[in-house]
Amino acid sequence: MRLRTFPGGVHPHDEKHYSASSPITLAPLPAKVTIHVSQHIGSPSSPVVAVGDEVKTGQLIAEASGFVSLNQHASISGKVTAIDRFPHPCGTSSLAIQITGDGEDKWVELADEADYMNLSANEMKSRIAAAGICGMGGAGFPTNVKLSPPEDKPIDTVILNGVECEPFLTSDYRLMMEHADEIISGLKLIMKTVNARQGIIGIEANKPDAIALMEKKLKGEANLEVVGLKLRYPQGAEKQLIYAATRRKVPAGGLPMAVGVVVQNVGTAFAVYEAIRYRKPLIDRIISITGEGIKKPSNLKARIGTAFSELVEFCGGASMEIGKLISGGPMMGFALPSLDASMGKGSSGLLLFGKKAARLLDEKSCLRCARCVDVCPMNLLPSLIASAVKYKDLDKAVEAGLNDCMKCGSCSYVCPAQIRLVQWIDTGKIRYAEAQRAKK
Amino acid sequence: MGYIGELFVMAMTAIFIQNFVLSRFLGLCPYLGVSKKLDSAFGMGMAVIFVMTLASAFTFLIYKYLLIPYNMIYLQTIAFILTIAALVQFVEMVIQKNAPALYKSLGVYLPLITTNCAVLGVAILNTKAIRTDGITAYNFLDAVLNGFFSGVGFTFVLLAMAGIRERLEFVDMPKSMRGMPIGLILAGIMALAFYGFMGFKI
Amino acid sequence: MSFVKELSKGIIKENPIFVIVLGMCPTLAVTSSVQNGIGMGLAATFVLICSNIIISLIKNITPEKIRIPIYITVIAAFVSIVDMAMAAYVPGLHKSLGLFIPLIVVNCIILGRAEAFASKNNMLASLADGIGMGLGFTLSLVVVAAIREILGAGTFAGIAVMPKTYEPMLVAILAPGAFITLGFLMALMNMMKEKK
Amino acid sequence: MKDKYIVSSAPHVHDKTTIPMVMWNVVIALIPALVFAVYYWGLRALVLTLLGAISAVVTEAAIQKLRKVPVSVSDGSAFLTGLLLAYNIHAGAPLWLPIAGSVFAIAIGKQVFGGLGTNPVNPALLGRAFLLASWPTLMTAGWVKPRTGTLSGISNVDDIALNLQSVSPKAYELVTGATPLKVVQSLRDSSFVASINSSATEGVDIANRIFTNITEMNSLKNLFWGNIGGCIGEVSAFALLLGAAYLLYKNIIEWRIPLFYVGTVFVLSFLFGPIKGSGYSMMLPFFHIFSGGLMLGAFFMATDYTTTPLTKNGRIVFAIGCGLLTMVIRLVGGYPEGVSYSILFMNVMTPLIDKFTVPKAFGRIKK
Amino acid sequence: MMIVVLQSSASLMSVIGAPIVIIGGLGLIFGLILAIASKVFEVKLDPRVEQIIAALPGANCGACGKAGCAGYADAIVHEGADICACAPGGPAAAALIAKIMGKEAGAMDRKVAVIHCSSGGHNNTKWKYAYQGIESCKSAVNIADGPNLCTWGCVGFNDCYNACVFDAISIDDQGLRHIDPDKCTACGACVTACPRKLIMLIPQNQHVHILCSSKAKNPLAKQLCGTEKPCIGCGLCSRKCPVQAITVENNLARIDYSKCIDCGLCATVCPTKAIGDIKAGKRKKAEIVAEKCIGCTICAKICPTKAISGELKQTHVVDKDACIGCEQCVAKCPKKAIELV
Amino acid sequence: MKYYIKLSLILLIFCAVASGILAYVNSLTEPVIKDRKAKEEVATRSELIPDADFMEGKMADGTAYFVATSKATGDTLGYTFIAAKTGYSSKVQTMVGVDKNMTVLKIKVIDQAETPGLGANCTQDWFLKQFENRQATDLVVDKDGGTVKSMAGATITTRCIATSIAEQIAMLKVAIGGAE
Ligand SMILES: Cc1cc2nc3c(=O)[nH]c(=O)nc-3n(C[C@H](O)[C@H](O)[C@H](O)COP(=O)(O)O)c2cc1C
Ligand SMILES: Cc1cc2nc3c(=O)[nH]c(=O)nc-3n(C[C@H](O)[C@H](O)[C@H](O)COP(=O)(O)O)c2cc1C
Ligand SMILES: Cc1cc2nc3c(=O)[nH]c(=O)nc-3n(C[C@H](O)[C@H](O)[C@H](O)COP(=O)(O)O)c2cc1C
Ligand SMILES: Cc1cc2nc3c(=O)[nH]c(=O)nc-3n(C[C@H](O)[C@H](O)[C@H](O)CO)c2cc1C
Ligand code: SF4
Ligand code: SF4
Ligand code: SF4
Ligand code: SF4
Ligand code: FES
Repeated sequence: MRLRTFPGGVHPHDEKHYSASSPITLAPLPAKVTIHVSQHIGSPSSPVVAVGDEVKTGQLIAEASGFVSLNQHASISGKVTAIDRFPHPCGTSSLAIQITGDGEDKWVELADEADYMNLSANEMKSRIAAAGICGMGGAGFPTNVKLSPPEDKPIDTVILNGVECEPFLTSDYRLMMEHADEIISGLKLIMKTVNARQGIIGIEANKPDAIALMEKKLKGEANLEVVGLKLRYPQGAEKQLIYAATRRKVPAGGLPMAVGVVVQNVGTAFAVYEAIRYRKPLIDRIISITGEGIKKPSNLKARIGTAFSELVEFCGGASMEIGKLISGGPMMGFALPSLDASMGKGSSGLLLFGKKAARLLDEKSCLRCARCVDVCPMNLLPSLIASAVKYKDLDKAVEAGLNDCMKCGSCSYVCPAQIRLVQWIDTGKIRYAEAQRAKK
Repeated sequence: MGYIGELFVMAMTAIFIQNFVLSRFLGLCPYLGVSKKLDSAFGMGMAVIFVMTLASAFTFLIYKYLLIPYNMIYLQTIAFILTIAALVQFVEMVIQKNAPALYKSLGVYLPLITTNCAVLGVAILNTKAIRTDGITAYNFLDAVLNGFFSGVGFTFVLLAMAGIRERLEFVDMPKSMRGMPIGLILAGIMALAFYGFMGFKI
Repeated sequence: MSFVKELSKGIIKENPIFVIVLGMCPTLAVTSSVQNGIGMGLAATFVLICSNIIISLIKNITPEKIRIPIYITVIAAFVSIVDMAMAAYVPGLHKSLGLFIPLIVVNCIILGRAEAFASKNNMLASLADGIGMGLGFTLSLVVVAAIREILGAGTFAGIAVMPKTYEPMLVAILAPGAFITLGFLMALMNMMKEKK
Repeated sequence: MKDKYIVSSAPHVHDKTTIPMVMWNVVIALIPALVFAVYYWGLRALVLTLLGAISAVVTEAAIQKLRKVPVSVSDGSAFLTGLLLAYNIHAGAPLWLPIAGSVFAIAIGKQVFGGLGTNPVNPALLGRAFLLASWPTLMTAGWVKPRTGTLSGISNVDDIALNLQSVSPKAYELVTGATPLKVVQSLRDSSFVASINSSATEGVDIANRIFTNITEMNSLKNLFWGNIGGCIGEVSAFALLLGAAYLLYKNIIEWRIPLFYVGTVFVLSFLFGPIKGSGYSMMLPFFHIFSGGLMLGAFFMATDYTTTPLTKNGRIVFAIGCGLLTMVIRLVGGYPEGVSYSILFMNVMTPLIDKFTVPKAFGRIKK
Repeated sequence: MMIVVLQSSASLMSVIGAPIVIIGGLGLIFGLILAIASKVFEVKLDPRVEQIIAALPGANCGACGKAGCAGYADAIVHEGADICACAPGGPAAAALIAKIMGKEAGAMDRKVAVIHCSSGGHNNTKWKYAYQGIESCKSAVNIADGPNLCTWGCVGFNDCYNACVFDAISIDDQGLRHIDPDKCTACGACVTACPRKLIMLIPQNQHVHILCSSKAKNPLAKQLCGTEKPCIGCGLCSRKCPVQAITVENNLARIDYSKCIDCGLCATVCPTKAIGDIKAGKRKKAEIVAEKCIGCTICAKICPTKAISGELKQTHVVDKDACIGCEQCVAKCPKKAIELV
Repeated sequence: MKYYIKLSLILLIFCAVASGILAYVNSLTEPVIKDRKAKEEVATRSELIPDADFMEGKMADGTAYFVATSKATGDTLGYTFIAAKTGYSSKVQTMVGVDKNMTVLKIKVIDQAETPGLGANCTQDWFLKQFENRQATDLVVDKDGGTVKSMAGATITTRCIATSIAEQIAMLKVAIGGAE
């Protein structure tokens, strides 16, 4: 099979060996969950319960507060014990609903629609919306919104993102290995909602068994296809994936729908399947607890809102002195100040690094080696953007591509001077946004 | 060597070998002043090319048809500078009135050029210059083109310098080096780099 | 404004080269030897003084529109006088200063002072300003020239000052040396200013 | 603080490459050339090289102390600059020459701009240009003959010498006493050809013979192995290619600049290399790419990160510009060799090249 | 004698005749052309541009980075360019331009920047985590809410210091920032630079500031604060303030500077020393000059601490211990009978 | 209208006064300059061939040469002429004295603007002395196989002087031959 790819990118060691072979395990029911009202892109959900209310598993506890927003559901049954600021999986703290469990996991009523494949597109979308599904590949964009493109932007292709190009993470991989049929059904459902002709599942070459499995399952499906992709970060980034799989270039600043494509994570497809068939809200997901610092690297199916500390404990605790905790992958994830945060709908992994692996070298001055330029998948000049931000020349930074950067981190990864290019660029984005606001 | 060859030599000499800034030390004030940003360097450069060409033409005519016939070469300085000053001021006024857009990008540099010794320099050099054969003095066309090429040479290093200085905006340079000192040192470095063109046998 | 104050400011506080940064071309071009530096400095000082005086005298009768042409005419006249006088009486120096004598006309210092000072002050002050600026200019030229000549030729004003074994660093008296020497002197000035 | 978790922005993993690793690897890649140089010219080559490198390091450390910034000489960049500077001096130079060059290269070529990564032009080459302008005699006279070969690289020099010496002592001196490119330069000069002998045709004839000998296989072999006169570092194309291969393998240099640089020189010498009136030799392009500092320049100096364009297209423009200028200087310039000046000149052009070759962001449509 | 002079002047005429005619002619032509052109091609400029051009030295040296003096003048008027960029003109020219542009800030309502936090810096911060990244407050606060425990307090990476182009902010050996009121021009650059919004511009004649922005409750506030001098919202200051200038909201006291009389009383009662009083201990006390006092009682009524006593139409006296030196009485006394000693 | 005329007249007056003054100064300095130049030329000629009278002649290209005749005897002692050629960065002019057999007696560089420290060293005595007693055929620089010792690092200037003299001698031969 010819492997496809995109220009630029880097080759970090994939480190998937820690957890790739651990099958998905059900994490124990947490005693307490904290469910954040913003786990997604868009306006925060507004709570519909009050402290003291009794809730059932799957019950709506916060509802979408606008078009681009999300429903949140209780992931265990019990009592609402607080609505306050709690540590968020991205490191900051924000408003969340805390539920103390009764240990019984009493569910709201679910269904099993036999003819789920033939529902109307609108019904499908409303079930997705009701289930509170947002993208599970990281960005967390509300899925029903993504699946409702404007009339003039027809979608012909749905790409399932099974790339999982971030080192360490294996949750999508395990999901593909263990729930291939559900994922394929999810893909078909998504294609129905947007009326697409073609479905593609993109998988990186370091998961040959997943490629083989999917190919076997898709045999005979004329409009569905598996695309093998070269091992290269950030193969999973939307625009790069679309380019690799279809040679279409999403215009800068534009959305995939501009080229008739929708990209969804395989986990999202799985959730879509469950939501449409069983009307099951998104209350759990697969998360990889891995890294050199954990005793038993695992892939857990855990309830949204479970504290990271509980998950770590379930995986046997730390195996060495921990230097860094990362929520998400090592290239784009967030370092956490403590294990107090709880997992969200986008939490694909929790990494534990030892002291040595945690330490980064100090930033030196840029020697213009152009490595960052060579690897930037967006074809930008990262070193120039960063220094323009550093020396407060935002115009230059924008000229060099400040707003086109997707913060994939490839440039920082290769920089021999250890310049925190992404952090500078991010600072620039913040300053730029501030300046724009000030102008208005 | 035909006239084209002659012009080639003239151009190479003016741009690379005897560059006005790096080798003849002419026009340094605007060179150091207006080389901080590429945009303004470009505007300045274009204005200099324009004025140097025009000034070469006028001064050459005055030299040839007024000063020489009346044996008044000693009045060269005063006649030339008067011509240049009036010319620049006139051109400036015309542009400002009739082409405001052009004035915005180019005209604003004009007053800076009156007191730019490169213009007077080229006018005087034109009266002394000889062709490659070592005997023939410049004729009118030679003089005009020499003015043009000299201006191009000036613009060329001005742009290169501006490019470097824009880049240097983004480095941690010792504070005392910022501004004029680094501008001068860069000029020195460029002069060294341009030595590669020395001794060309064209 | 005291006469002495106007006179002395040009030497350090408002030194035309190091502080005001004007008249770079002759500064760089003629400072390959101390003699040239002095010659140029004095020639420019003469023009500066004379034109300052005249311009301060005529400042009230010059219409705004043709102010610059008039100033330039006055300056050019003095420059031509210097030019001719030097050709007649110090031909050697005249030759080595070459093109840069007529170029005193456009030396930014002179027109700069005419505009900035003489056209706004009385004759006595302008005289003082002219002397001060001229001396400041000359002094700076000598400093630059001394460094370049000693390094580049091993001599000071033509007198050998370096040991016999010294291989003169030619570049110092060539164009790059001119730029770099002046660059460093200015950096030094900056450093001293910062210290204060 | 110690017991706290480390928190930083993403990415949290990093490539192993660091600045010192890059620099010291380049130093390693340059060692074969030094070994060859010492073999051909003796220990003096080593002494000069060490003097250059050490004085560069000392200068950098001293200036950083004065500037009150961290002393970063262990990153090897100053050492590399000193090394490359010394490689650009011939083995017969006085011992203080590399020191003077290194001090200038580091002080004015690098530290005035703020140190590593800030300098607009290649410090080592700037140092060389400075030496060449300051002490042209010392830099261009006194080439040392290699232990086994001849200064000009003409292998069968004895054959032609026999009859040359009687016909034209001048021509004899030329083939035995000057670097290969200097020989070619002199052959280009009609006044030289005339001076070989009063009879111009005979002069041309002798010039032709010398020229043919230069492009003979044996002479090219000498060029390749370094059995010729030249600067310390440009001795052997073989040794330099060995080091270059290492750097390419280690991903430290990128292929574009060397390929386009050498390629341009190859093509241009193929087209314009022949000398008026003399025969044409298919070997001429090889003569041009193996002689002088081209290999050293194309692989080690035109690839210097700091002073070359950031963008890929920019690097191609840069390399072609270098090749073009090198050949122009070799063919019509005042110097027999043009590698260092062409790289310096293109360094000066680099910001402009960068400006006009900014890549189009992914998905951006040309305006 | 006469003849010699005449003769020589005759020969002189022959020498200088032609030049005078020719160069004079040139002058005439140019003058005419320029004069006509100046009318024909006249363009009205912003009068301020003309004025600034006149104020500038006219050296057209380009040191300002603009194209000559006219270009610079234009840039000042139309692009708001820095008025101090003219090297030849120096401060004198800058002052003139300032006058033309009306940029002079009245001394009356001069404001200076004040940092409302006493912590920050490497030695004065309690850390939440070991931060590894660029030293920029703006960037650091976006990573896990900032590296310092107090999410309201100063991060200490000196964004404000780097933003100030007037060198008004200095850093002491504790790593703390201080703003020099004399150098501060109230440009506000630091205010926008600070991601924690700790910096405010406050009238220069106010010397009492609440040096904390923490909205945490008491025990927590102290645990979080690097200097352990946080405002705990106890309200003592608010109660003490004679003019009710202080309000406490969200566990944080705020001074309303339109009311504050700069007496410094609040600072004396703050249990955590969260209120900074620059004039503390340096305030002079009021003294009534007996001869001038007419006993109008105005001062006694106005004194916030009731330190002045006296009967109507009787000479009043100040209780030195009670006087806080707020100077309220001095301003109000109709007879100027109160002095500060 | 009055305004225009006023402006023009003012400029006219300034120009006229300035040029008048200059013309006057020039009338004073010009003779001095001419005189000095002439004297210098004569002095240089006499330096090259002492105790001689000089008589001007013209070569084919219009440049002048001078025949030196002994003041004492009236015999032809030799010739002087100016040889000029572009050197490194300027036209180098050398005044040359030759005897009747075209052997160089003495030379003097009268004008050059070569690089200080390099080509400009051509005015030094040791350099000029070596040209004495040479025939045109001997005027070949050591680098080109001849015996004229070149200045270190400045062969171009050296070569320029040597060849310009050789070429000019050839011209002179023609000129004299033609005269005879
Ligand atoms: C404001 C906004 C609007 C979006 N609208 C759409 C949309 O209409 N259709 C769609 O397919 N995706 C839409 N997206 C989702 C993006 O295409 C993309 O999937 C999301 O930003 C996450 O991608 P990433 O993880 O590659 O960054 C939108 C995203 C944002 C931020
Ligand atoms: C640098 C980068 C790398 C990414 N890698 C992956 C990945 O490996 N797998 C994935 O599913 N999404 C990845 N994403 C997110 C995708 O761009 C995109 O948002 C997602 O596939 C959309 O699906 P979702 O809305 O179902 O999450 C990445 C995004 C970026 C910016
Ligand atoms: C800046 C500079 C100025 C030079 N000036 C002269 C000069 O005036 N005269 C001259 O003959 N050579 C001059 N040269 C040297 C020539 O470039 C060339 O190297 C030399 O003439 C060749 O001499 P060689 O055959 O002894 O190597 C100069 C070189 C440089 C770098
Ligand atoms: C591939 C490579 C080539 C280099 N070439 C040079 C060189 O030619 N001259 C030099 O001074 N430094 C060279 N350096 C070292 C370093 O980049 C140089 O000193 C910087 O220009 C200093 O800012 C090189 C470094 C690398 C990695
Ligand atoms: S600049 Fe942005 S898009 Fe490019 S490599 Fe860096 S983080 Fe990725
Ligand atoms: S990778 Fe780092 S050192 Fe290299 S150019 Fe980019 S920022 Fe500079
Ligand atoms: S940045 Fe502005 S407001 Fe802040 S301290 Fe400096 S001068 Fe004052
Ligand atoms: S900008 Fe704000 S947070 Fe940063 S150091 Fe200054 S006061 Fe502290
Ligand atoms: S002296 Fe100012 S430009 Fe030449």
